[in-house]
Amino acid sequence: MAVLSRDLLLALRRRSEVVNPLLFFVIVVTLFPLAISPSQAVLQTLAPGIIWVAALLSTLLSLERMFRSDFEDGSLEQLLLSPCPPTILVLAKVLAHWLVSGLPLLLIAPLLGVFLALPTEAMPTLLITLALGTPVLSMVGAIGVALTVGLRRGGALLSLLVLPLYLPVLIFAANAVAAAADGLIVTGQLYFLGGLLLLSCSLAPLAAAAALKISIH
Amino acid sequence: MLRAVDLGCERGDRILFSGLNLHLHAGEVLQVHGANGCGKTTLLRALCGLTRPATGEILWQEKDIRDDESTFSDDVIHIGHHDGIKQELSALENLRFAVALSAKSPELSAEQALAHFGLTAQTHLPAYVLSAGQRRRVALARLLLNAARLWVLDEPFTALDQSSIGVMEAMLHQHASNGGCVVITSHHAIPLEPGIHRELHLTT
Amino acid sequence: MDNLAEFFHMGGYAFYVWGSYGLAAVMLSYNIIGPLWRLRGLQRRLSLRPANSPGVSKP
Amino acid sequence: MWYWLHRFSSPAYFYRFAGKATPWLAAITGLLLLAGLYGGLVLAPADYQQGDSYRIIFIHVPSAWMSLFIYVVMAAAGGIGLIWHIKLAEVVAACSAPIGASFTFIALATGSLWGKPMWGTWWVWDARLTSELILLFLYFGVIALQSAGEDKRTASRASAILALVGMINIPIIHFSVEWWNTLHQGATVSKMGAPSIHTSMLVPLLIMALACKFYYATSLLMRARAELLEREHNSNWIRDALKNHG
Repeated sequence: MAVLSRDLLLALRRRSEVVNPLLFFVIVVTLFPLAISPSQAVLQTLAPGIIWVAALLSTLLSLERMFRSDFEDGSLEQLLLSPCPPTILVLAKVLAHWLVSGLPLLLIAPLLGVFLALPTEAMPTLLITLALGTPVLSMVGAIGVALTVGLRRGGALLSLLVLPLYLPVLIFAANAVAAAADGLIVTGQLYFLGGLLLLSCSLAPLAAAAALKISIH
Repeated sequence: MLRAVDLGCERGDRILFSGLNLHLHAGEVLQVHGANGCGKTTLLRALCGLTRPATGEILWQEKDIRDDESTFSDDVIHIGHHDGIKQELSALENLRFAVALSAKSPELSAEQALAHFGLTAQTHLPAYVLSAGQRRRVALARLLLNAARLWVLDEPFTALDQSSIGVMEAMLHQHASNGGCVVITSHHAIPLEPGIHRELHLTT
Repeated sequence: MDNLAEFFHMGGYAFYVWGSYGLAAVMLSYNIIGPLWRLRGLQRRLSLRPANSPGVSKP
Repeated sequence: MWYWLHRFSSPAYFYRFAGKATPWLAAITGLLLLAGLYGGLVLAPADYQQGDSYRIIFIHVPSAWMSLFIYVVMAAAGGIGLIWHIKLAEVVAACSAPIGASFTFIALATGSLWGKPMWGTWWVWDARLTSELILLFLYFGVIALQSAGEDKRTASRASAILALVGMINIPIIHFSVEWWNTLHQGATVSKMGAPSIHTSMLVPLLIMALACKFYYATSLLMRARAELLEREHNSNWIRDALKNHG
C-alpha cells in the first residue's frame, strides 16, 4: 500500500518527530516516583495507571502528525482526489501512525514497568493491553485529528475532543494490569479491549474519512 | 464533458457567486478571470469535488461527480496553491507516490516527466533543497504521469521561469489537441487559438 | 408565618436545597434571556440595514 | 407527511412558526414548573431518612435525564443534517449543545450539593456523577468544535460527526464507569440513596421532567431563531420576515 510505505518513509526521514513522544512517555513516567514517593509499595499500586496515562498523553502528542503536514502542504487534497477510497486511506494512515508511535510504546513499556516496580506477573498483561489498546487510541485519535486539521488552533481542541473518548480504554487497560499484578484473571477485560479494537477498526475510518472531507472544504 | 448547472458557492457567510452555468467540451481550455477573492479558487475546488457547492451540481460526462467518485477522480488532476510535495522526499519519490496512487499505468516514467521539465539534475534531491519554482515544476510533472482528461490548475505559472512557462503552455496545447479539458486560473495571457480558448470572468 | 419560615428552613438543609434551585434558576433563565437578547439585537440590526446592503458584519 | 416535513424544514416557515409557538411553550413551561415545584417543595412530605435534603431530587434527576435526552436529540439532528443537508437540522444540533451542557452542569452541581449533606463531601467518584462529568466534557468538545471554525456550516457538520461518535461512545463509557465503580465500591459511599419513591414524590418528579422538556423546546426555538437570522442574513426571506415584524 503506497500510503503506508510513504508514511513510514517520511517517519524515517523525520526521526525526531517519532522519538520525541517516546521520550515524553519515558520522562512523564519518571516524574511520578519523584513527585509522589519512591517507595515500592506505592509505585506498585500506581504503576498501571501511570503507564497508561502517560501512553495516552504521548499518543496525543503524536496524533497531529497523522494529517496536519499533509493538510498544510496540499497532499491531503491529492490523497482525497485519488481513486483510492478514503476509508482505506485513513486505515493506512492509522496503521502507519500506530507502527511509528504505538508499537515503540509497547517495546519500551516493560522497562518502565521495572522502574515502577510492576510485578513480573503483570508484564504480559501490560503488553497485551498496550497491543490491544494503543491501536484504538490511534483510530479514535484519527477522527479527532480529521475534525480539527482545518482549524488554526486545532492542537488544544484535539485533546478536549479525544481524551473523553479514550476513557473506556484507560479504565479497562489500567485495571487489567492492576488486577494481573494482584494475581487475578483478566480475560474479561482483555475481551472488552479486543471488542473496542474491532469496533473502532470498523467505525473510526468511516467517521475520520467523513471528517476529512469536511475539513478540506 | 464538464458541465456545471446553477452553481453557487459561499465562503463563511459571504456568497461568492451563484447561478453559474458552464459547459466545457473536449479539447477546450477554460481560463477563469477575476479579482482577488472573487471565488476563483473556490470555483476550481468545487469543480474537482473538493469543496461542496452551496447550490447546483457538477456533471462530468453527464454524471454527477459525487455519484461516481472513483471514476471521476481517475479523470481529474488538481494542482492548487500548495504543491502537495513532501519536503522530506526527493522529487522522484514524490512523483512515484503520485503514480502509485492513481489506478492507471503512467504513459511516461517519473524520470521522463522530470526530464520534460528540465529537472534531471534534481531527481534525487530532497524537495526541501529545491526552489519554489523547481517544486512547482515537480508538481506540474504529475500532469504527464497519468492520463487524466481534466486538468484543474490554480495559478500554475506562479514562480515558474520563462522556459518552464513555455513548456507548460506547450503542454496545455498538447492536452487540448488530445481531447482533454483544462480549467485554469492565471493572470497571464495564455497564447492559444481562439477556437479552444474559452474565458470566464467572475465578478463580485 | 411559622409555616413559611419552616418552609425556607428546609429542615436544616436550606443552603443545599435553595442553593440547588437557585443555581438551576440562574442557569436556566440565562438560557432564555441570552438567546432573547441575541434575537432582539439581530432583529434590530438586520432591519436597520439599508435595503440593498450585502450583509452585516458579524458581532 | 413529506410535504409537511419539507415545508416545516424551510427556514422561513420555521422562523415564523417558532416565533408564534415560543410564547405558548414558555407559558406551558412556566405552569408546569410552578406545579412541579409546588408539589415537590411544599406538598411532598419530608423523607424519613434524608429529611428535606432529598427535595434536590426534583431538579437533579430531571436535569440528568435531560442531559442525555438532549445529547441524543443533538446527535440525531446532526446526523440528519449531515446526510440530507437540511440547514434546520444543523441549527437544531448547534443550538441544543449549550442547553444540554447547562442541564449537565446543573445535574452535576446539584448532585454535589446533595452529596455534601448525604456523604459529607462535595464530590465522590460515584458512577452516575462520573458519567455525568464525562458527558459534560463531551458537550464541551462539541461546543468548542462548533465555535472554532470560521465557516458555520462546516463547523456544524464537523461537530455533528463528533456528536455521533460521542453517541456511540456514551453507552461504552457508561458501562466502563459502572464497571469501574463496582470494583472500587469500598472506596465510595453507597450510591445516591434514592428514597423509596412514593406517589407524592413521583408525581412532582414527572411534572418537573415534563417541565424541563418544554423548557428545552422553548429555549431551543429561541436560540434557533437567532441562529437562523445570523446564518441566513443574506436571504430574501429574512427581509420579508423582518418587514412583517415591523
